[in-house]
Amino acid sequence: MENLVQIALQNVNMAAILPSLILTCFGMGLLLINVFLPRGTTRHAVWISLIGIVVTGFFIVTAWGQPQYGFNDAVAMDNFAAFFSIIFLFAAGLSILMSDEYLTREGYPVSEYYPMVLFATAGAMWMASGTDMMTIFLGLEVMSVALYVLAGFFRGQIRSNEAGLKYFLLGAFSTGFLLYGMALIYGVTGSTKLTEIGIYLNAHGALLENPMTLAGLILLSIGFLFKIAAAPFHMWTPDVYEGAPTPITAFMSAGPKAAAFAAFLRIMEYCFFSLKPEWTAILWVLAVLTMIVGNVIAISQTNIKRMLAYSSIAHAGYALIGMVAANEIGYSGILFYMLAYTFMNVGAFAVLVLAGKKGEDNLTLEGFSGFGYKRPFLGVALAIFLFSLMGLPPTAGFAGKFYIFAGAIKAGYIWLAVIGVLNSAVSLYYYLRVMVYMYFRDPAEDYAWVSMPATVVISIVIAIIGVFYLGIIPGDVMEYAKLAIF
Amino acid sequence: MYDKLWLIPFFPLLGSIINGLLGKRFIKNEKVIGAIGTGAVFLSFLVSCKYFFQLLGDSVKTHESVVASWMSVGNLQVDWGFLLDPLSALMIMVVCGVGSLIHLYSIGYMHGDEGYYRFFSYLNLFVFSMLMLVLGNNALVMFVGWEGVGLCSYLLIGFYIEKQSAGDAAKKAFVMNRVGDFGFLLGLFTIFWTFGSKHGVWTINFVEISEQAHLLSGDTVLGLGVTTVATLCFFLGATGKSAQLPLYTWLPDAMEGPTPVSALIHAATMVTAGVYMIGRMNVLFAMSPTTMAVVAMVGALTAIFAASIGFAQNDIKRVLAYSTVSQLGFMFMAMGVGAFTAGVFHLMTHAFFKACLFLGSGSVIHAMHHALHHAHLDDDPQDMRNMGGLRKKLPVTHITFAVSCLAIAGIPGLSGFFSKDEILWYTFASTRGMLIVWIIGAIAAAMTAFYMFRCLYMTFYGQQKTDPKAKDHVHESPWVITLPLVVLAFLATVGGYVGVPEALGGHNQIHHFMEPVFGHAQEVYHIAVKEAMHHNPIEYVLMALSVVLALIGIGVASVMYMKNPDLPAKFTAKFAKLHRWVFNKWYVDEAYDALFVETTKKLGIFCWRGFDVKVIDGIVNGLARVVGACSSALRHTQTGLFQNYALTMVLGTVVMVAIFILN
Amino acid sequence: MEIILFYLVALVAVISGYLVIRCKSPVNSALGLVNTFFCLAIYYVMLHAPFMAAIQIMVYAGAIMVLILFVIMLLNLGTEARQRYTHGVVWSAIASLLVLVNVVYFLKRGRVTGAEGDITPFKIETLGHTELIGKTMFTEFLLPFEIASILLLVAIVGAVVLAKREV
Amino acid sequence: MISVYHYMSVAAILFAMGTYGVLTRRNAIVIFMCIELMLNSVNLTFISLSSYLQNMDGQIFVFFVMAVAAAEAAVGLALMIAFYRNRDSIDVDDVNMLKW
Amino acid sequence: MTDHLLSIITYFPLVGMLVELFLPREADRLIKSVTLVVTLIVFLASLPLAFDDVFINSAAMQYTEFANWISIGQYFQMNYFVGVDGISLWLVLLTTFIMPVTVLSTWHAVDRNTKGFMALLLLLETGMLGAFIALDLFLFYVFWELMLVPMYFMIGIWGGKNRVYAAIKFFLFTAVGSLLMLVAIIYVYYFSVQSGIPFDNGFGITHFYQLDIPAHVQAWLFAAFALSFAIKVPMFPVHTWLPDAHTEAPTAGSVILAAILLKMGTYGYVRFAIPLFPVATMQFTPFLAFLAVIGIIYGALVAMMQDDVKKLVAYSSVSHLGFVMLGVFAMNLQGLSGGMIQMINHGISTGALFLIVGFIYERRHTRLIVDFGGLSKVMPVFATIFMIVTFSSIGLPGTNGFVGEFLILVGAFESELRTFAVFATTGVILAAVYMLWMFQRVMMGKVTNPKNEKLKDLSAREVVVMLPLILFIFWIGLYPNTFLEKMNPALDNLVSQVKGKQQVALMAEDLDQSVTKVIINE
Repeated sequence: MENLVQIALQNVNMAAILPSLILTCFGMGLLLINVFLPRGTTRHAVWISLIGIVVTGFFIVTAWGQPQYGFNDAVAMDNFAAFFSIIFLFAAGLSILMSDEYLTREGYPVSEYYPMVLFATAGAMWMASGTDMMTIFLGLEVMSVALYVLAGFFRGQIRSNEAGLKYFLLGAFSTGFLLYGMALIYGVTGSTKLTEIGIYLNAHGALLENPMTLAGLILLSIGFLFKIAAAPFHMWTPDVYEGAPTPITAFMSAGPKAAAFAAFLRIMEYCFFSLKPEWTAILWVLAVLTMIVGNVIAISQTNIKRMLAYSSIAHAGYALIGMVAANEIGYSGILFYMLAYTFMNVGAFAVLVLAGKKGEDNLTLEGFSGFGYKRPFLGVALAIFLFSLMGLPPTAGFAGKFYIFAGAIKAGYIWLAVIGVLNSAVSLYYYLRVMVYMYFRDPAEDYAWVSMPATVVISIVIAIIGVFYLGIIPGDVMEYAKLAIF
Repeated sequence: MYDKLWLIPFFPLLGSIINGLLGKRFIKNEKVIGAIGTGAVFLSFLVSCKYFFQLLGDSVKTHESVVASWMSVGNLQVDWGFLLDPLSALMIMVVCGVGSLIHLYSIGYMHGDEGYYRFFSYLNLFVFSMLMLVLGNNALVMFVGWEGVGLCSYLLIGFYIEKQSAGDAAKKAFVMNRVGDFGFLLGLFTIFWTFGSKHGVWTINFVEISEQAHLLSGDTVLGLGVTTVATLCFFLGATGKSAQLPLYTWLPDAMEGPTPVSALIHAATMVTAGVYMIGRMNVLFAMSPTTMAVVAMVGALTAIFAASIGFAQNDIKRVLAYSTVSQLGFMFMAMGVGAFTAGVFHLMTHAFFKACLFLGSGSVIHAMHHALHHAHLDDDPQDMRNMGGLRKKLPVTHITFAVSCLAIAGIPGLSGFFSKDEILWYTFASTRGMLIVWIIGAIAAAMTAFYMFRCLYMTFYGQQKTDPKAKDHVHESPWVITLPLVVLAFLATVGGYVGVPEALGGHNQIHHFMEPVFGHAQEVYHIAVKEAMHHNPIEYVLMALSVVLALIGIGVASVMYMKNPDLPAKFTAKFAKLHRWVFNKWYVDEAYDALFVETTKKLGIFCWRGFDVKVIDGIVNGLARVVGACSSALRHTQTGLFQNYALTMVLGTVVMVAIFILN
Repeated sequence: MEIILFYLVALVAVISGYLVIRCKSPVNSALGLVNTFFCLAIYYVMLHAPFMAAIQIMVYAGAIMVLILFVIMLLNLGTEARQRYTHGVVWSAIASLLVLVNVVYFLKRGRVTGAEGDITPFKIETLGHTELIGKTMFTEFLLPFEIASILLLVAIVGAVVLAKREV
Repeated sequence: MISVYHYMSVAAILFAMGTYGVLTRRNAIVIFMCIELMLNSVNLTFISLSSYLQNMDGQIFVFFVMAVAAAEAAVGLALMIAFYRNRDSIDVDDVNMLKW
Repeated sequence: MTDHLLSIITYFPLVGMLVELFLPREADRLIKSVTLVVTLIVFLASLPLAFDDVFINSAAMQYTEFANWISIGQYFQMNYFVGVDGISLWLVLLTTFIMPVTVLSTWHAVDRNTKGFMALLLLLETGMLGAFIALDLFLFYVFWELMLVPMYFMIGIWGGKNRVYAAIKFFLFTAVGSLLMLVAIIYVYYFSVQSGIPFDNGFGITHFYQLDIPAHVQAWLFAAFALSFAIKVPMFPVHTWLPDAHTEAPTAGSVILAAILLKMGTYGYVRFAIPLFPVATMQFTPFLAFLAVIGIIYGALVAMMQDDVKKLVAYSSVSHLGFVMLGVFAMNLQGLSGGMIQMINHGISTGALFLIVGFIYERRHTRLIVDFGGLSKVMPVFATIFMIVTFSSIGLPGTNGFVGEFLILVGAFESELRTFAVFATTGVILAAVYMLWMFQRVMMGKVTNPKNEKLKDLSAREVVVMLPLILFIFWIGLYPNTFLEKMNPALDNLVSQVKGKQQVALMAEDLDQSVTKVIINE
């Protein structure tokens, strides 16, 4: 019996899961505390969960550069995971900052909301740090289940229900494919540990011709492509983003997307590096398809939240270019891009949170007429985020795009890069159109000065700082992104 | 020393600036303004005299003085430099002399005009530009003057800004000049480039060009000799500036300007720039017989063509305008047959008598205008049909006008005779001469005599057709107006005696004076009177013939307009069609409008509405529309139905697998 | 002998699977599903995984299906209304057929080539399946196990938050 | 002798059937059941593989799959109930407010 | 001080902008004054460049500043590398000179939201200066794109009726081109890294000049650059954004657009496209020269038929910049310096024209030619100034326009573009036609429209705005050497470099052919 314990303990390395551990602890603690917290407000929960996030962040930062492995290669808290974890934390933190205001406005001041976000974040971290298919899979599920709940969080709102339900059904469906893929890979290699799989595949060249490997690879990818929202697995995105509570949309568009990229990258690089030609060929097509679908459909959107959803599809496409490039620059480009995207997109959604009225019927282009004059600060902020999404210097978006395209061009995918830039040219149109309404139209109704809750403003300001910091002096962060590549 | 040459153009410029900037606000007083304007020109006249006589006494006949460098880009070095040689010396004398007289005249003529200061400013500016043109030591400085005079004529033709016709005329003048300038530039480029690239001589300096010209003899461009191409281009410039076929139509319209302007710019000086330019580049022209022939023919045709139109004009100034065109034709004939001196000689004499004629007409118009104005009539004060019998009212004007008429008609003893006769002689006798040119010239001379006297008679003789109410108000003009008339009439009389041909026992001083400019080219390229013609009695025959022709012209005129004034009406009735054509100037303007103006406008409209808007923007917006269409089409694939999404996913999977199998 | 059993079970499994996707009434589909679960349990036994078979019965047939049935009852769903939108049943059929074809193609061409482990049926017999599972789970796969617990926690809380009538 | 491929073929068939069900059924709960069917086919694959390869990992995986299935069932059904409360239906054709 | 001069003049406006953001939005006068002062200071600070004689003797970059900006080992490195030589010198000065003029001109023109407008102006100035001084392609690109944003808002917020269309058109046209250029830039960079250019060089063009890129690659890269710049110039047929942008933009916007932004394109050719890809330049020259000539004539023809003064001036820009392009592609000293001079000219003359249009627009709130007529009677001072500017734009000798056009044509005539030059010269005629026709219809004739009868003549402020421009019109016209002597060394160097590489390429070609011949013969 005791030898069993020894066997168990010798693999245990708490440092490898410390961040997610802290986060989950805070989550569970919060669940308990909620019982005693006054109903009808969630302020305290906000601060507690923020503290949790900050603490976690602190531990991640301090652990930078000392990769931790443990649990018998089930998890590896290396720079790669750390970098992504930081992204998740930013996404979570910023969306939590804007949540309180939002929940109160929409009439659902339910504190369970925050633990859910924290759990989702933890799940994302496990995805990023998992080196065993089981860890990744379970992390994915923790994240997804939490997100199903959060997407459908406003029980009384039909759109929220619908978002939750669609997300759930499709998510579960894609899980089926993911699992089947994992099963086949397991069958081919006899292991679920990424490294072992990789070594095994590399050692037995014959396997590369084995159709089962390829089938596994594809079915596996689908699970992640679904979460990334790459065409043709993107169709849930607009509906869910539109229906879900805005802060959750913000979080979903940044955190889970990044998590999926993290897991996808890790699996592709650890397991299938010997199959690179095959999967880059596929991803090339998908990247192009995704960019085109996202950008083109976004043009005819009138609801800004939905438009941003399509734009996030497009951005997934840009990021995929980095994977197609499949060289160091491309990969670290993805890391950097995800961070940049977190700032600009979450920031944009934060503005929407303040711009929206109850039920968010006014988040249409028309509703934004003269917005820049009604709410000068928000107007400028949104403009900045949109320019960053366009990829105009000196903003994070530009630095990110540059990084990724540089990777693609270095790898010789000139035409992919050209298609990419042409797509961002198309995207200019719909971003600009928002600004047309914000500044080139006069306000529809007369407006009074509206006081802005500090928390949301803070998140916006942080996002702005992030956008410009990553845009003007991206050197350091790019360096980190470089170090984060395995 | 000649380093103060820049003073000559400087004074008028100064005057122009002073009047232009201070005239309206500060000086105001007409007397002062007039004094400044006239004084400036007179000063430069004095300086010109100094240099002229200095040059006469000087053994070296070519002097350059460089003031400053203008552009220096690699091998292109352009200076602000002046060149004084007999040719330019003569020209500055004419320009400043006639110029100052006309300024004086304008003081009276423009009296009371609210644009008084503007007028003198422009006029000075013109004199400045003209002097730059004449004195420039390289083609570019000349071009500055060349365009400058164009600008001033634009400003002065459009001086009465209120008049629509004035504006049109001004624009027409400038644009047509531009067409000429286009030619000038091309010629300049050709010369500069061939010199430079073929012979390493990067220059546009006149002296160097004339010295190095022989290098070009071998070179060709587009299969033609470089000199031919270049000189043809230059000649195009000349036709624009000097109102030759086909670019002459602006000059008659230019009469919209005040009369002194017509006198100075459109008779005496500017329009002769073309002639001067050919003289300046005589070596190049001499090298290309083809061009010379073209020049001569164009000159001849212009001479007779314009004269023919002069027959049927009733506006006194227009008659003079066409006669100017015709006389310029004579000058070009001279240039074309290599009689450069003769051309310049005629240029000078023409400046005298034509200026006198214009000022005379101006005096008439001035008088008529006052009279009509006084009687509150709005008849056209320029229409000769309202005049007649003015000789008693305007004695001085009448005399001077008559003298000038005799001069231009080529009556022996007056300046016109000598110059015109020399031209005709050369067209006949020069090695480059052509009989046809001589014939045309002779006929044109006769016609000149006719229409000039027609003009004279209609204006000053017969009974006064002026509206009785206005009759008694017609008075002779003040001295500032009559004095220049007298002086010019005097010059028109005696001006010819500097060029009395040897045949008549003269010494033809002007010929010797111009020797250093033209002699070189003439001897190198064998341009001279044919051997056979030396001391040939035929010269006297021709002289007599031309006199006879002139007398015939005068005679016909007096028959038609003095003896029995109803004859013209009969004629017009008899040759109605012909008359209509002549009266409407052979419909040349209309033709030009239809050919060039309208087509250009149509083209412009097409480019704009047709191409810019429809094609280019059409493509651009079309692209946008296509993308939009795709967007709204794709958008509807997003049905919102769970199962469509799931289906898409599955199909996507299948497709990916398929791709894999294919790989 | 065993092969016959295999095909028999396979037949049953497929038929009940067919019931799941064809029955008009959700309840019937549910029962069909339960049936399938049992067939799979039998397979698990045949594959020397008795413990998995047990959980299969307990978790699936026991927990999940009961939950589902409970919900069906709760929402007392009758036979579902006829479809209102064209979902392209044909397309769906084709698609799923293609999936099948693909998978089968891979199975035919593909080979299971994983490294052989040492957990022979004999070992299972001697050591006992449950203990083996337990050992592996608590040594090698400790972390996933923990994560699974978090997952369940999330699920519970989420279900409560979503289904609770009032806040 | 029964090879692993026999089992996997059965699993494949079930998987395809599940897919078909998901694509064609209207009732959200039934769709969910079809998804469960798919998951089960995966389980079968895993276990057959694991016993063929004679290592435990596959079975452990199945264990977790079951846990996930349970969790999803709980959340999913909760979502359906919430939706039903608002729309009096769990027909996926009614899940169509958000589109285009 | 002087070793950071460029940075100072570039970022000072940015500082000014930040300051303004914190001023109360009601304090119009204050904000305007601040803007004016800032731009004036920048102008004064930039004057030392004008009087520095080093440019007369040296073609090298002066006032360079080099600092490592972004450096990701083995991935890429960007440097903050700026400097001016005779080429960029005058464009920098033109910018710093035009800005105060613009600010002063827009004193009353902008009525609402002055704060935003002035802030954007300053941001724009930083962008433009940065683009002119950048010697690192990446840095250049950053500033290049940065310019779009303020202009977009200026057109869109303070523009005319059709402003939205114009603004978006402007933005999209320019962005599409520049995005392709970005790809090309990155490609060039990695090519340079492969061909062993030191990693520290980053995107520095001075080293890129030494690259010898295979011809077919050059062609693609050049095409990408050329397209981007051609749109900015704008060359036919990608010019259609210009009339819209100009017509809709507020006066200040049009002035800056015409005076400086368009120069970005031509400058881009001179600084980047041509020296980076000389061989490709050689291949493309006839084509681009052809487009340039088309632009000259086409622009003139279209301008002639315009009924809106601003549109007319806009199309005249197309024509003028066609001249510039012709001169640049003549690839000899005359042509290039002519082109540079013409850039400055166009900046001054067309800028002045837009100011003039602005003046009458402020008074009458219409730009249609038919609404005017006989103004010279009502406002003589205005008439005089308008006249001078008109003739400078026509290219009358003695004004700046002539010097530019003459040098360009001479250059073109010396180069292989002779035939093009002949056609281009006809542009001289057409220019006279459309400008004078417009002038006549606006200024001459009787005052037909009673509204025009009591228009106020130019105010002291407006005269002050125009005088410096007129001064330069004559300065450049009468003594261009001031400018030429400083730009010639740099241009000379450029020509020799480019020509040299082209010669090498040609010889290599001949060699190949001869070799193949030999082989065939054997």
